[in-house]
Amino acid sequence: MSETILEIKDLHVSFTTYGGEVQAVRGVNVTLNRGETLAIVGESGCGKTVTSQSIMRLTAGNITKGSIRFKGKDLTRLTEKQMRDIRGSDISMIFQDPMTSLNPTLTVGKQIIEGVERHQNISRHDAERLALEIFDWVGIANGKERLKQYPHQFSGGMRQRIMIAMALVCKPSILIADEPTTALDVTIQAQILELFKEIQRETGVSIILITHDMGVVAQVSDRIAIMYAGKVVEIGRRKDIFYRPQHPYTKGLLHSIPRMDSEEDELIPIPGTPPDLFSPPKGCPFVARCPFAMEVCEQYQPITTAISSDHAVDCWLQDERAKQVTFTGEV
Amino acid sequence: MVTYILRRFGAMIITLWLIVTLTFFLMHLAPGSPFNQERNTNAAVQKNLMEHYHLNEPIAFQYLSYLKSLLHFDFGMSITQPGQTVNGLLAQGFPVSFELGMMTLVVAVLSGVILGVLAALKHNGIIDYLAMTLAVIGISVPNFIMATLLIQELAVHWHVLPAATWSSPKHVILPTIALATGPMAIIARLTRSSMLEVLTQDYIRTARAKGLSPYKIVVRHALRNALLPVVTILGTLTAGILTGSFVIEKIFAIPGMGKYFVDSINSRDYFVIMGTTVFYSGFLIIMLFLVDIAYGFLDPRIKLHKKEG
Amino acid sequence: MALKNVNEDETFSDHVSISIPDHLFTERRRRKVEAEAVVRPSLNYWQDAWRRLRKNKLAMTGLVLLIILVVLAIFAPIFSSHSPTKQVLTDQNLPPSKTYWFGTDALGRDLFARSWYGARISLFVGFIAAFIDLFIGVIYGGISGYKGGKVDNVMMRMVEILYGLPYLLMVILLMVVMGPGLSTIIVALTATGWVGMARIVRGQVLQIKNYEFVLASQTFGTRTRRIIRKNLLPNTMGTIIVQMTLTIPSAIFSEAFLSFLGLGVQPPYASLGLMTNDGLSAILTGYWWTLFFPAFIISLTMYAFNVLGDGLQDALDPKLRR
Amino acid sequence: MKKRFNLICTLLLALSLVGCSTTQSSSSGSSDGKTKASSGKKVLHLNNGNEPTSFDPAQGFDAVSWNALNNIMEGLTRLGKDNKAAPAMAESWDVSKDGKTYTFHIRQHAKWTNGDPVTANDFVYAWKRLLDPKTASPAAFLGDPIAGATAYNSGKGSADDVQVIASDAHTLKVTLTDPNPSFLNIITNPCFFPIDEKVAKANPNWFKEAKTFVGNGPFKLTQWVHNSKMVMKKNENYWDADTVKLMEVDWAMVNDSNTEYQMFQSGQLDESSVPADLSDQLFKQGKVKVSSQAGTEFYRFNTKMAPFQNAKIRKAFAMAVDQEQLIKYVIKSQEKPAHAFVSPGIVDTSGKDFRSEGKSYNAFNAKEAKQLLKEGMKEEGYKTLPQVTLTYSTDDTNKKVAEALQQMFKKTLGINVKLANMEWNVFSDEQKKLKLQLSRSSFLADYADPINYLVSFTTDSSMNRTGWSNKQYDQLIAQAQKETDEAQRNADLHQAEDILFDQAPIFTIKFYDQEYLQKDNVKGIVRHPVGYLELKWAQVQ
Amino acid sequence: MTRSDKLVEVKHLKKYFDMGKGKQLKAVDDVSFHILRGETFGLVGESGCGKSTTGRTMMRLYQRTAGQVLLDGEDVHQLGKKERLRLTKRSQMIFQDPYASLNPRSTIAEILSEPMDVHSLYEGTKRKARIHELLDIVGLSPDHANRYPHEFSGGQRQRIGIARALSVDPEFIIADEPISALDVSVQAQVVNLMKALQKERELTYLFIAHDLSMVKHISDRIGVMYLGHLVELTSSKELYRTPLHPYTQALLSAIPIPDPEIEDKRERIILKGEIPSPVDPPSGCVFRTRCPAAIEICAQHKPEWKEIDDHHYVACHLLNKEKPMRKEKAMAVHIGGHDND
Repeated sequence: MSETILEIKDLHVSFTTYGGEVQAVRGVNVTLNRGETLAIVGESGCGKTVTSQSIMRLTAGNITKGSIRFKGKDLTRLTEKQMRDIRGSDISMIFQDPMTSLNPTLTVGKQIIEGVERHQNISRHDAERLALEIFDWVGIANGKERLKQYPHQFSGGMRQRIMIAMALVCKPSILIADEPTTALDVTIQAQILELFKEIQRETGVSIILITHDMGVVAQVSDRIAIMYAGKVVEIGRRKDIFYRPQHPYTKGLLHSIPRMDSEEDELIPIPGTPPDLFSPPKGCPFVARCPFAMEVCEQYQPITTAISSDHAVDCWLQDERAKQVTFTGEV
Repeated sequence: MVTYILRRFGAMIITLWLIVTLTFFLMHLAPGSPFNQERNTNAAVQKNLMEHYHLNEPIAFQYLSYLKSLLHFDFGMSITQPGQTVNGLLAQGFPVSFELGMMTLVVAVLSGVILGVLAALKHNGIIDYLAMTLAVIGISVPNFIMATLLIQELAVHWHVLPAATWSSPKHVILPTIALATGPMAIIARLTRSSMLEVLTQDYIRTARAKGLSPYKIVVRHALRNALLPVVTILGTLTAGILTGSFVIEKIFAIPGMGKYFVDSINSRDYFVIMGTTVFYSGFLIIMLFLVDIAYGFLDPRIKLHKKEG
Repeated sequence: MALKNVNEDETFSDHVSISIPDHLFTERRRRKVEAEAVVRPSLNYWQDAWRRLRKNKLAMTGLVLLIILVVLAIFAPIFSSHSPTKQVLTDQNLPPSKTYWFGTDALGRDLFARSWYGARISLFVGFIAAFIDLFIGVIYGGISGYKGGKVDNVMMRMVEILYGLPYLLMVILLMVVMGPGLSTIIVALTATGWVGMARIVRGQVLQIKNYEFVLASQTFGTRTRRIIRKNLLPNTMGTIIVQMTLTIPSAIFSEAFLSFLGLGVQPPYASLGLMTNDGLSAILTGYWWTLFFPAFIISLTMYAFNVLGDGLQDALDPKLRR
Repeated sequence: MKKRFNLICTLLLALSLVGCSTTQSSSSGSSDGKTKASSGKKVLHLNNGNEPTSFDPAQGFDAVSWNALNNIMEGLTRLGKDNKAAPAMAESWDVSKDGKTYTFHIRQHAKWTNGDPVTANDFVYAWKRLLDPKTASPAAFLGDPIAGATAYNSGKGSADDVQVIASDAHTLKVTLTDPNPSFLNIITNPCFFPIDEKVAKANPNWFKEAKTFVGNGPFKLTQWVHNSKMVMKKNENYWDADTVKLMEVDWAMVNDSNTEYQMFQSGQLDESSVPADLSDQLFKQGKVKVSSQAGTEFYRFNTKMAPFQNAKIRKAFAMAVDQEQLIKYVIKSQEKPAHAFVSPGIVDTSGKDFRSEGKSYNAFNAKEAKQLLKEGMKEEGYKTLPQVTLTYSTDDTNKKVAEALQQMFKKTLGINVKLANMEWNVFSDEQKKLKLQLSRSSFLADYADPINYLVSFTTDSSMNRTGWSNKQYDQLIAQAQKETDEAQRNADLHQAEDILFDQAPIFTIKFYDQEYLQKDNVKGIVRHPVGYLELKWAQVQ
Repeated sequence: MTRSDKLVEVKHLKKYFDMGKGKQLKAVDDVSFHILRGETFGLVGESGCGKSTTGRTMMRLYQRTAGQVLLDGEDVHQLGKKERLRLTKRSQMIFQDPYASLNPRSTIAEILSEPMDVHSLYEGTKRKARIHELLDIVGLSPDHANRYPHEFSGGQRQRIGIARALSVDPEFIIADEPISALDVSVQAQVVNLMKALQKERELTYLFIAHDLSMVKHISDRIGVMYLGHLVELTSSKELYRTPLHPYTQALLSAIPIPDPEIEDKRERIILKGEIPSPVDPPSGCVFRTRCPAAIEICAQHKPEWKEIDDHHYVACHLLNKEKPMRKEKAMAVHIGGHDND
């Protein structure tokens, strides 16, 4: 088995707002292996972005509990200065909206080079050469001229390539991509996803891919973590999740999206909306929307059950005392 | 770019023309005459005076000939200071006002920005509160009170600086402070709110994700963007400083244009009023224009020619 | 590898699991319409804004101050036992005392009555100027923004030209032509003052008219007047109010500036600006009360309007909230 | 936290004002006497208030020009320490028996600052230029006593008929229309200063800059930064240079009286005027110096406008004014309340003080005022008095006096008078056009003779501005102007003043003083009652 | 029966926006299609292809530049005020952004009342009942009537938007990206609601979206747009089975399928470059700059809009009726995007 590069244990993150405390992440356990792509899937507000930003310690929330182990260090305990040495050098990040994630008033060249200069002790000339190489590599032609241009002179897809170039220029061991294709058109999304595959093939970087799109996950991921209301409710290999989903939410998610290739007519939506994290439910957060909910779900948080060596789920249905249910699209 | 400048230039000319026309007719509508001495001069002398300044001609004619002389940048003669041309007065007064105005602008912008940035970085901290208190006081206290207080404290009481007049660099300090307090406060508040907003932007997160130091993030990424709104108000701020200088120049006995303007209004010295108003306005319009151009340079997203649509 | 830590947790989880009574593993009773429950309390925009404003202590201070100032300006001169204009020449330049709460001025007039009377005049100038600006600005900006296209282009060119006019310079010229007095101050202040409001309203209308809810109204065939009344105006109100809180103090300040140049209101009455100017020599004479009270009230007014304006800006966030 | 912020904010706001204001009272008295300036250099620091209108003698007809001009130029005669005309450029003069022809002998060694000799021709040139209607000099009327002057100035005569003749380079002959005992006094006025004809012809703008200015006074103008400052240095070419002790005079141009006072306190100025609000305190501390000035502050009724067409109503208003109170509580100076028009210190032709010989008029009398108002209203058939507006030119002290008058009319007569203020130029324009109902005025004498005062209210005088016309008064003044018998002349003038106050087209407020602050080490500055400074004898110790 | 089966007909519709300086943005450039009574017609394409502009021009929110929009044979753009009002009652619109499409200052009841006010429907006491009925139809509680939009979640707001469209009982609804702003699990709720309503009320839909899989799911027929042009139009099944236009093929292949095994086997057509600006579109066929199969003629002439198969329309020079191109013969796969702007 491959070696674990990042280990998140019992991560809790909360935000203090005018309305009170929001518990955005409530005990997340996840590991990332060297060279793999881990997808974290969930709907808006489920805590996937907060989790990923917590790794970089970029979140505005407070990490109240838990640890994030990277190369033997607990990232949650590092000083801000030590953390800065890791950001952009060991762990890099790409954000959802390439339109707003680049500084509009600096040339893209400067924005790439400043990262290189921060982490590598090389001359400006070498840094520029490096930027040029990476531009070429992510598929931006005429690198020399384009480095001198400003973000608004690039299209959305191109900007996402710039973001990728910026993230990769210091050869990090982990790349976190937060919804990297959501803001892009499908044909451009296809280009970028292809680029991700190529990058991983060539550099062996470990990728954490945050997305809500099950299609994208099916295309590029080794393992998948499904998040709901600040928790990972199911985690497993790609095919486990798609073909042997155990959590009713995972199943619901798969049944509520249309498939290009099927003639089947019916979508089965998940009723209701996710719970408010100002006051998270006492038991299973999915209880109000779950067709198989039991009284226990209302009162106790489900425990994590291992289905196989790579597949685990948080659901009371796994308890032997629960009635066996089948969840099929046809019902 | 060229067409944009030309178009703006056209608008500037129209604005100026409007100002000239408005001022001209307002001035002639105003009661009173520049030739008011305690003693009456006899009819022949009055006639001579009127002829000398072409004030006996029909008003339309006067207006046209004034416009014509303006085209040659000739602002005419002062009536109450015989023998002085308005151009001459402007040539003496403008550099002084300009020096005071620019000093004020520099001081206001520098201190305002620093104050605003500090307040934003220490959001809701003690520095924030202190800076904003200072800003609110700066906005709330009329500058003539500020000026008189400064003189009394620093010149009369402590003998640190000269009380008034305009000759050495030392003389510049008090009027600059008195005039800069208000604008500084405005800039500080604007910078703070703009900085707070910029700090929540995605690209700041990107910069942090690169591992950049807070200093670099603030200076390189946040400040430039945060200053964009500050730049946009520089035009109106300059206008405010110029009018504020009327008061400050009077109190500090500074031989600038503001003093001419107020004096000439009181003495109905038509040509000086017209000259200072037109000159001021022209200067302001050019400042507004320069601010726009500067904005274009600071923000690469703005392409000036795009505004034509 | 992923499993390892899952297993580690399991020892703990098993323990929990076992302690749960079996009868709970039965189908859960449905809770009534829980899926569609609306969590947030029902408040309309103004109530919501008010709620947020109330939380902003600084803005509330401003509001309370302002109310006190207005109330005192209206009632203090009435209930004061002294007239704001009556001179008692033998009682001149008296410091604050039981008889004269704020002391007296150089002509032996009661500064308490005078200050609040002055505050009344200053506030009157501020409010009236702001309302006239509002009236012209909203109509002009509203038409320009809503009509768009050529109309907007022409109207905005005009505004652009007016915007280039140096405001106070023009005010001074107008004052000179019309002679000093309260009404001329207001006319002069509003003659070009509405331009700022027009620009802001136009910008807002231009933005809001492209929002989908306005388009939606158009798809029903809703008439223009109704769209303006129901959609555009309520949504620009926040910005307009914030702008008002800036216009009022700036008008008061401009009036003070004019007073300094001798173009203010006429005696025996005085605005705060005029009184401040009259009291300026207190810095030399030591009759501090002649300067302090009017200056303090004017500063307090500025302060109140400014913090309230800031607070309102946050509370009435003109952006559509999500 | 936020709550605390409010508190801090409010406190600071309050403190910033209280703190500063209270410290002022302690500091205001403490800081004079620390003059750092000019110990060895003998430099005098003065304030001229404003930019001089012009140093062209014919144009600079006001105090802001005179103060400097009088010290950098000199006429035939100069006012001495006793305010009497003394020889200056003219070493001596002869007067013809009929008193009409003056022959002046100009000093042989009198020189311009550029080295040119001062000649009789320079006077002829300057005087004719003064009278030339093209020059449009506001001072031209002062030349009226000279034969041919009025005709030339009003465009009816020619320059050649003006009886000012240079007999030779150093002799000037002037012929008057009538004998005029004040003539020597009149020509001390700066408008009669000579002009170096050569210089003026070569450069018509010679008087505009320090570099091109050519003078002949005790000082020479060495620097003139317009609207900012002037520097004068001792003129070594001056005929009486030995008397001049000052090496340099620096003039500031500060027209804000508070600033001026603050500059005086901080040692930037050696002299200052007295800020109105401070005069009380400063007088008490004995810091104010007073010298006399020939002039009167008064108010004009417009006799062409209701209700002031009625003399009784005018007198009622006049008697409602308590001058003593005004001065004590409002003006707060050592000036004297005016109960007549001709100010004290003006000597009649017999050498006696005209005032002490004359009567006292319009004293405050509430009862009589009420009675007169009643009678006047009855005469005019008024049930209520038409609205009265009192107008003054914009100025802090004027405003205060007006406000106090408003209160007095209300208290004594029960009349609510409206106030209006106007900038000086508008005000004087409207006053001349008789558009103002009741307006503030001041009279400053051009030369020390009661007739200079009283001629103002003759029917045709441009100074009248009341619409008032009285044949007997006109006749008395005309007689006095030609009268060679001293006693008769004085009697005529006193009678005229009686009529003036009986008819009351005006009421008086006060006789002017010059009040100023001066550093103790400054000595010898002479302030003439006609309104300007003499620095010839000044010293800084 | 004079009523034809075609409820809506769009003929050669053009909408150009003036960009000043003589430049025009050709948002919709000669688009023709019809919608049958009771069917759902899907319009797909990537951002900036003109699909939303087409919808809005059909509603007369924009003035057309040329062409016709016929509703039951009446040209929407040529009607007077009164007739137009009558027509707006028959066709309604649902908007994309559930946050921006409801007036934040109005209660739900006011929002739902507005169309009824305009058309003087359900006046007086009936109004309240109608509002409750509408809320019930879209699955909301009547208690919600006095609440404000910001109190609702995105999905709930979109349902309010649907209720508003239904308030005047229209026949035809243009849904402009109604689900793209919603969470995945909620999307299905809204789509199912729309489908149910269609069945119940015999509604006709124009469903505009960029998500081809959802459009395919809901639509009977689909039109594919690219840079202001319709490039292909056919039934949704046919479109998936035999996409003919190279763009459609690329679009289909770009859409990920939530099935790992299929994904692993799939060969993808990766288009190079980005969408050109509609202000300055390429000459000839607008797709040619990114088309893997472009030939010389594509740069010179606009391809004709022709019916290749039964009810299968394509605009492509490479295709003609005699030799329909099969999917198997699709173009070479290009991997990796290259910048060419």
